[in-house]
Amino acid sequence: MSVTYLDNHVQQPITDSVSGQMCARVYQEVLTQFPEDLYIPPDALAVFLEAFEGPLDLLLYLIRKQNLDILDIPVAEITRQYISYIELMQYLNIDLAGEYLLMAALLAEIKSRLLLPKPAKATEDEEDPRAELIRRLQEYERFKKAAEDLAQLPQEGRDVFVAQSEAPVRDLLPTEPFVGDFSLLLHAMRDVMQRAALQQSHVIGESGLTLQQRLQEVLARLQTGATVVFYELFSVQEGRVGVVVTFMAILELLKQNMIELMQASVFEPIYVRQLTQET
Amino acid sequence: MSLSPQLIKNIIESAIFASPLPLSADELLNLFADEEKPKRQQLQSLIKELQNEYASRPLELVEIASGYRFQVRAKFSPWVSKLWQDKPPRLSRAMLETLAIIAYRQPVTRAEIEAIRGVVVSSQIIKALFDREWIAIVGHREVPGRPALLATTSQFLDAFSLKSLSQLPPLAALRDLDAIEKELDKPTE
Amino acid sequence: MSLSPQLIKNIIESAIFASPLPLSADELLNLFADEEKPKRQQLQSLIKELQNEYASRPLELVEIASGYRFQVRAKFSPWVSKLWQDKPPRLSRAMLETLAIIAYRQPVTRAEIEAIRGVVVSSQIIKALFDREWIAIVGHREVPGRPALLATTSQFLDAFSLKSLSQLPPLAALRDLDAIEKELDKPTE
Repeated sequence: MSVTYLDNHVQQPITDSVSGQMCARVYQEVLTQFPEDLYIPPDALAVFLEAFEGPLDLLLYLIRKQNLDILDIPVAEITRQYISYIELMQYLNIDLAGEYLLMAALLAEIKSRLLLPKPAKATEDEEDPRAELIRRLQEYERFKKAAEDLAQLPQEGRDVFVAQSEAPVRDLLPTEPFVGDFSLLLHAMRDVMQRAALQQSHVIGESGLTLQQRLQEVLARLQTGATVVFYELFSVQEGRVGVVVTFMAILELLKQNMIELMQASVFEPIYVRQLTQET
Repeated sequence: MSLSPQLIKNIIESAIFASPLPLSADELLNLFADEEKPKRQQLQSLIKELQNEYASRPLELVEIASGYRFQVRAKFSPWVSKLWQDKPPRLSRAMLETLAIIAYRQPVTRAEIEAIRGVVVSSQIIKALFDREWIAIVGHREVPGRPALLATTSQFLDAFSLKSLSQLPPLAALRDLDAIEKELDKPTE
Repeated sequence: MSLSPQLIKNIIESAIFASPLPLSADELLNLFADEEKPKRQQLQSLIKELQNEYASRPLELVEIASGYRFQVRAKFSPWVSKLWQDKPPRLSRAMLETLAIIAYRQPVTRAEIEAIRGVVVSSQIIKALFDREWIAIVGHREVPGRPALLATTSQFLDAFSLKSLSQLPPLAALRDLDAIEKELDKPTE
């Protein structure tokens, strides 16, 4: 599936040139040195690279593009193409994952070993240098196919919708005296806040987040005479607006001499306390 | 292209079952493209038909304030309620969240709870909280409609073993719930 | 006192609809008191009957990895999916490949996944799979570092409507290495 996709996007800019007369142009600059048969706009190349899941994926693409079987890869040719891509990408300063370079080195090694004259009688345990690469390519290709198959399966929430009904009313009504699990309540509130943070923060911000209200809330928090760490008065979940309103409320309360701020020394936590008004 | 009444009915049935919340007539109509959309009257009569089809089944298609939903008939509650036996009695997530918001934000209107939760608060949940006497109406917000202001009661504090509301941990601390739970596990005098 | 087959069938139907998660045969049997409990075989045949009764409805009663659930027939998905404004995010190729390797090769370490894919598996992908509860740690490989062994969960099977791992599409066969060697011996180019 991705191969066809890539073909649409990439095949076009890759212009085969048997004659070798065509040069690669990059940012209007004419490259005569390398790669001889590639002209890919840099943007397309970036897209191209992103479309691959790694060096094995890129190699598979190069092989499939030429309708070749994995089992008889012309190593020399594929290596040349692969390295052309890598060099061009490096030339364009495209951030290249280390694995791509590792593969280039491996290909170069295989190529050089194939060039060496074969001993008349190959020893049994000397494997063809291509074998390991072919094994890895095959292994990767079957999981690439498996991933495509997986994507075709019906997916809950996309193709499959679960049918549910509400429990009988009776179950929602009180039956016996109940001792609540406090931590359940806290978890519920945390979930609410996390969702609120995901949603646009103006849900809370716009609906009745007034300075007056926040003044009272801050005071209520301090009412018991407790000393509270400064940052605890803020709820990040309320978003920027919430934090700003709380901060304004604290400033206002300071101005009115209703609270005081304390700090033992620089970088120590700041504490907030209500100033008791003797009557 | 207009759809056959049977197909429309099937879609309505599917959607009410698939939706986590009751669906209103408007929401049901919104599922259809303009040219497929049934008339409101047709929708009503198809829903009637569906209700009849379910007459002999253990579920019923009921209409509540916020729309239509399927509900298991009360008759089967003795068995179905065992689904939640391990954690009795069942407090739904929606109920807990609603209660938590009332506890932290009180006094608060239903619309404000809905704004925070991002979903509609069902009347059943509010009713169940009233039935347990965990919440009470403490006034009305002076805005159009004068919505009721909800707050928690002393029965709520009792049920959750709290001495006062000030024992609720600050909201900011909720992010570190594990630490709080450790605190809660400590023996208290 | 034993219950009538019709009542048992109604209870099964109600429970499967009311439960937020699929219900296994065991879980269904647990709804009944000892003296009411149907035989497992009777349960199976009642479920069959239910499946037939729903043949003409837009819902189907299906069995997946963790039990039975009702779901909307695929035919109605185009309308039902409109209930949600946001389409579920597409699963990335990297995520699907990682998931496929875990599903077919389980239990498997992260390093083994990376060896097959030829690239580092990002922590984000692993975390996303954990968040969906599609994978779990089922042990540790007894090698230096004791890397976690990853496997898929029943939630993974449920999410893809599979009853068991054996229902996964077959993995393409590997041509054995002897054949490969023979091919390689042939003069190329």
